[in-house]
Amino acid sequence: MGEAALFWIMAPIAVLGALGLVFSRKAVHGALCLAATMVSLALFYIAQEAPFLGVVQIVVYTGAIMMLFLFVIMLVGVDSSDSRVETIRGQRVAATLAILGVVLLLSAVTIRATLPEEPAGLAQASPDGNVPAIADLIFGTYFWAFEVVAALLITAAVGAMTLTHRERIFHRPTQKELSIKRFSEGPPEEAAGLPVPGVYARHNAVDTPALLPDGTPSEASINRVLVARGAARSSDEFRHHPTPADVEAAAEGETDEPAGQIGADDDARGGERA
Amino acid sequence: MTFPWLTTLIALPALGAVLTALVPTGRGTLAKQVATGFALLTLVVGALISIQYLFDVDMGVEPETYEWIPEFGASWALDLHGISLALVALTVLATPIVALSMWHEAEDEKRDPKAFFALLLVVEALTLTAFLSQDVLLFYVVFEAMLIPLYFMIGMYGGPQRRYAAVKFLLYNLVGGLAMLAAVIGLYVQSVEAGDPSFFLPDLVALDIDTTTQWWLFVGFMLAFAIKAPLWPFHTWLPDAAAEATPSNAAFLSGVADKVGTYGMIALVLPLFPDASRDAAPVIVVLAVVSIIYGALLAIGQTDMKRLIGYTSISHFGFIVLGIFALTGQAATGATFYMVNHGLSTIALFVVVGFLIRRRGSRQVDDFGGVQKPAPKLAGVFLFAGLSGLALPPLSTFLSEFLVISGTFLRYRPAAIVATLGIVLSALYILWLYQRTMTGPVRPAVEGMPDLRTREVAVVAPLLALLLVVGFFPKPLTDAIDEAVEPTLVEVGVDQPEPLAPVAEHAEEGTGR
Amino acid sequence: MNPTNYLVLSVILFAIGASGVLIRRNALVAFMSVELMLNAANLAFVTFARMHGNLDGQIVAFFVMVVAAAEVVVGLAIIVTIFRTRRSASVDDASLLKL
Amino acid sequence: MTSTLSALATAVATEGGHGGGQAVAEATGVFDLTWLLIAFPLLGAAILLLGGRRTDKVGHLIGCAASIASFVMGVVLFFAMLGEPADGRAFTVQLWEFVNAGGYSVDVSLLLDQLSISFVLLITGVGSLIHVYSIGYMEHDERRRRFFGYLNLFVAAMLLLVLASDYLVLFIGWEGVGLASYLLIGFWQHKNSAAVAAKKAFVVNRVGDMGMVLAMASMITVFGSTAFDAVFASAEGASTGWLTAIGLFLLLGACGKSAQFPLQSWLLDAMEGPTPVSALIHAATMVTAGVYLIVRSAAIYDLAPDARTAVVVVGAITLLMGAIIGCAKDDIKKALAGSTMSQIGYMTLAAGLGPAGYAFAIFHLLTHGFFKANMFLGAGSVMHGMHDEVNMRRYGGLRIMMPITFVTFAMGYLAIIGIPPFAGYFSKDRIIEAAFADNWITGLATLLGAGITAFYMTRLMLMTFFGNRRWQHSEPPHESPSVMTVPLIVLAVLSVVGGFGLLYLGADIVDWLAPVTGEEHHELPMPLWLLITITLATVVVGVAIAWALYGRRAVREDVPAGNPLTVAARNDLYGDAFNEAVFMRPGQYLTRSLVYFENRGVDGAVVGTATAVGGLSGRLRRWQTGFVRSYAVTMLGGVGVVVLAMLLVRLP
Repeated sequence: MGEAALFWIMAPIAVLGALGLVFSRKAVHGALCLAATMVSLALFYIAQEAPFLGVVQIVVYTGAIMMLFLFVIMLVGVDSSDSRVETIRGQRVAATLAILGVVLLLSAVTIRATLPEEPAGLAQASPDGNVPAIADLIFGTYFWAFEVVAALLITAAVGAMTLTHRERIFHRPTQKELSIKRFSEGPPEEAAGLPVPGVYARHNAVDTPALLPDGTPSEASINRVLVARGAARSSDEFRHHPTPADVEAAAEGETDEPAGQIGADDDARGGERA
Repeated sequence: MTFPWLTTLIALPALGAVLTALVPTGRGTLAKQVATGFALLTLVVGALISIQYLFDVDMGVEPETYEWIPEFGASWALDLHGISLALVALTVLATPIVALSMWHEAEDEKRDPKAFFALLLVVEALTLTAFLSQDVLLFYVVFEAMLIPLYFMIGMYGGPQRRYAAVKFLLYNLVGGLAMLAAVIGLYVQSVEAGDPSFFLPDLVALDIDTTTQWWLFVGFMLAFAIKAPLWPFHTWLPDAAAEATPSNAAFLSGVADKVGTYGMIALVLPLFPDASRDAAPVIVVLAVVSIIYGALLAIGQTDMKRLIGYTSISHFGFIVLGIFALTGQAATGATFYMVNHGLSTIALFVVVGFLIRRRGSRQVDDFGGVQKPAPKLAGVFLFAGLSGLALPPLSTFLSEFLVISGTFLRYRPAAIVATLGIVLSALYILWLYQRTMTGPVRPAVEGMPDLRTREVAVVAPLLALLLVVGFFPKPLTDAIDEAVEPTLVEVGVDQPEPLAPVAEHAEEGTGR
Repeated sequence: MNPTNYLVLSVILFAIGASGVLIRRNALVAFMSVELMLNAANLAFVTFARMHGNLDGQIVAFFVMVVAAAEVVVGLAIIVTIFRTRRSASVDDASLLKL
Repeated sequence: MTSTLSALATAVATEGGHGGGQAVAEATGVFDLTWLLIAFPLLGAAILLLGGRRTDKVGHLIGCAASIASFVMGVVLFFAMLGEPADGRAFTVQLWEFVNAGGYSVDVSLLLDQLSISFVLLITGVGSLIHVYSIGYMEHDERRRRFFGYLNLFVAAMLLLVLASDYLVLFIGWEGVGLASYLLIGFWQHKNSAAVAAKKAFVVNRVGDMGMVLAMASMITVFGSTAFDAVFASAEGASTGWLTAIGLFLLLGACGKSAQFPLQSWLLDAMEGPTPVSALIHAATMVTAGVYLIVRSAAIYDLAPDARTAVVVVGAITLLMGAIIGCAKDDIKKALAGSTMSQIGYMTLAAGLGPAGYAFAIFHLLTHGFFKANMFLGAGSVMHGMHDEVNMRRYGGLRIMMPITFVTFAMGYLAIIGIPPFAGYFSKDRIIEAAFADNWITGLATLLGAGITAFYMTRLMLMTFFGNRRWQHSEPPHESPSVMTVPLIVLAVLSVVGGFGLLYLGADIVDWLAPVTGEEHHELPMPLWLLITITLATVVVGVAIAWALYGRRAVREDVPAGNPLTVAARNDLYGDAFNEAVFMRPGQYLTRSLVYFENRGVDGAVVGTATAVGGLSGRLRRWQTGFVRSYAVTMLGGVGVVVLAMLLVRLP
């Protein structure tokens, strides 16, 4: 009874999470939805007498793999979101047909199959509990596979490092050299270093430009990569646009926070990626 | 244990190929000398081996069998019998001659001669293996492997259309090889079903295969050999290859390497599939006759000399196949003998035409005329080679052609009569070619054409001398062939047609019957 | 409760994952959809293990997880590399593998 | 072995009376050296052809020496043979075993008997004379050495032909003379016409060779052998159908070599060769090989009356054809060539008459060898003096300038038209008698032939040596040097006494040949004197007509239009036109269309398949978009198919 309740509560969550993955426009939202699905799956595992797998699911999948995804998403751009326009002709139709077909067939298989009404249970298979039983199998019957998988993991790790490693072709300038270069070549106002993002602004996030003492936002305070990616907030929204009220206030000798189009929709600001 | 003569015979050119390939680049002459040296060494060993069979001197040549893939019953099994002897002799003889004749061909194409000569030796080793092999799998492997060096030889060193010709050659022969692979596997399955998995030829010959299966396997093998040989209508790769490959390469290809096809017919197809061979013989005979006439007519219509010779080869291969499938002693002996003679004659023709082409820089018949005036020796040699091509007695080609025709006449009279037309057509294409290139007023372009050089004489003289000597004294060779052919025909289960009005009993001795 | 429900859920999740692979162009999302499909399969394995009283299903699920981990590591590394050179994480942009 | 064989052969000879039936003995003593006959000229040819320029100076002497040595050897053998008893004059010389394949074996062995020694003497005798003559005739040719090499090659091959004791070995000689003929017709290779004529001769001969090859194949089928003794000994056991077939095949071969209808077309063109060649090969020896073949195969023809009839018909047609062509030709050599055709037609006809005619065929062959060689050499001498002019309309009145040539030529002329007691009278008259004895039609054909012969030879004589002088050279014609006239004189003497001598001095040629050819006496339908009178009257009429047309009136220098028959005769009775229309043109068309068919059809099918596959691949590769998601759809579709398949298979 308890299991049924668990199932009927968690299954919709899992499905919703999955749908969320597919339909969210931002990868980061999708990742979070997937994490939800995975957690619910972990609960199902535990409910189905597989506590070890349930824990592994949470630790490895939700904990490690999803984190890895999130890191990469951040690397690639947390804000970027997809266009919904399909570019490959006939892809949607073909995909829909294929998925429908597979769903139909799999359902047909599942429904037609003569499966036991009541599960046999694992009590017999794991007399000493789940974990020792699995350990028996992994280090017994499946020892060879386990070792191969271990090798695979190592290889994958090495592979990932090789893939992402970049050979340095040019001499990397030392701090001293950079400093000399700043003084000799750069504009004098940057000699002491670029302004740090978020300083004096309303947010201290990296995508928010710093405000210079005179209240104007500094483009130079934002990382070039973010600008290039379109992930930085426009400096325009922080610029002071004097309104009649401001002028009036200025006349009163009061200074107020610079007014801008604060609170505009994040999505609207995010660079559309074709 | 006796000395492994046969393996040595194969190993020598293979070793030569490796050593030639190891010669440092830029030392072209050294590579050529190494290659030619090994070809000559092989010739010496081949000659020693031949002596045992031709003149009954015991040289200690024995069949050799070493394990290769015991799980499949495949072995490195070599043996020499009359049929293979003839072809081995041809191969070992032709290789040094071809090597000498292609001395400058690689440089003409601005390429390193090293690879050319090494490949030639590789082909020689593979061809020898094919002729000596007593193991069907081994035969198949070398049959296919031979394509690769030949492909490179055509594709790297030929004329302007060489890539096309090489690919065509490769694809045609691969198609045949595929069919043969299926049939080889099928044959193996038969031997497995019989309880003794083996690729050893005598074992397979001893199998009792039902007729339907024989037919399928026959078609598989025959397709490969008909393409290789080449038989009408699977022939169109040969004119292209002959025209585009260098003359010496074309000579080796159609003179020696293609003989693997006809050798396969007589040494593998007939004994392995006697029932199917018997049943299919009329069809093959018709195809062969079509080849003879068709090849000859097309040769008449060619304007490119090498292509012309390519078509004459198709005609001659028609005679060989006709002789094999006439299933009489004379015809089969004649056909095998024909393989040797056609080899000598075609090599001579190609090589001489090669000399001509090299001098004038053109393959077109119309670009020549009156060559006999500036280069009488060249013209004489050309005529001699041509006469061997039209089977003029007493050149050895005549006897083989006559044996094929008369042997066919015993069984398939209309076919033999139509095939006889070939002797008229062959006179036409050869003499017309001679007339248009060698006689008549001297063309300005051929004026001052140099006559044969010493090296060139050394290339051609042995061929022509052999054609003449074998033509006068063919008996040692034909006896060896005849001995080997007879069991094959017994295996096929055909009777030699008896004379209708035999010579009276006591007169028989007098005629040697 | 009838364990078939788990299987149906597994089918649904698998289908959703598949549709994600087919429809989404963002390499990361497509990749996550693949993970979803693997998870759906894992659910089926675990369910079968329980249904038949045989632990082998769980072992397979375990190996799937491990292999998935390896796959993710390499896959993400590839995505990062591609992103570095092409400034794009769209699977459609990497379409050079054709004649 | 030999004794039983000869016993059998003797038995056959006595019982059946067929030819080829005399005892054949293993050669001993001097006969063992028969092979030297062939070896001398062969060695000469080898020295001359392989020796290169070193032998340029003495080449002609070596050539003559080789031929004369062979002649001397022939004479020695002849006298040795005379010393043997009449029924023991045939010898075989076993040289080596040639081949043994599938039960068919051939030995290279020589058969020396009355027939072959006759030929040996003719070939080496006339051959030697012509060798000597050529020294003068070819004096200014820079390739004279090679010419003598070819002549020696020819003599060797021709001797092998007549000495062979096996059809296959005979065929080797047969083709050897064909080769020599090819080389010599095309000797002046720089002339296109010569090269074309040479090729034509060879190819037409090859058509005849088809017959030879098929005849030998038939012999192997029927007798299992091609050796003379084996074939002749068992010919009786073979069916008439097969024998007729063999006879017809042999006839085809003979037609090719002897320029008989329908393979006559090459002989006229063969006159492109140097004149000594025309004399030796295309008049005296090689072209008679067909007659030799038929006579040698007497045992077969005796048993195949249908084949014999065919031989007679071919002979009769050629005899008249050649004569008619000879009437219209203005080229002296071509007129003589037509005459040669005609005379060989006589021989063929005689050979076709069976045992009644074989000996006469050979008899006429020998006398013809003398007088025709004589006339050809005479013509050569005329041409030599006339600066290689061959058109008789440019000759005239040469009897004064070239007395020796004129007299010797006149001997030949009288011999060929059959004036007694010149050689041709004896031999030709015998053939006419035999023809009448056989049947009227054949007899009339020979008679008519004799009349036409008289006409055209008189015409030739008159146009060349009599009448007005029509030559326009600055230097007048001169007599040839003695190296050329001596052979002419010898041959003229032979033309005079040859016939009488062969018939009445020593042994009768008919009796001499009887052991080989058999003998049969015929009954004439009329008294002999009447026939001789009629024949001579016909000859006189022919001479008279020619005199009326060419002797009394001046010969025109331009070619008159002539009646249709003349025009046809000038065009070789349209033999070449027929060949061109029926064989050459369709052949060319066939070749061209086959080349087209090969390129478009056979190769086109292959290339087309390749192109189709390529095109299909081009279409199919569009599926390879490079888009991973498209591939994924396909994969999923594949999964669906697999599941579906499993579902269907598992469906209860």
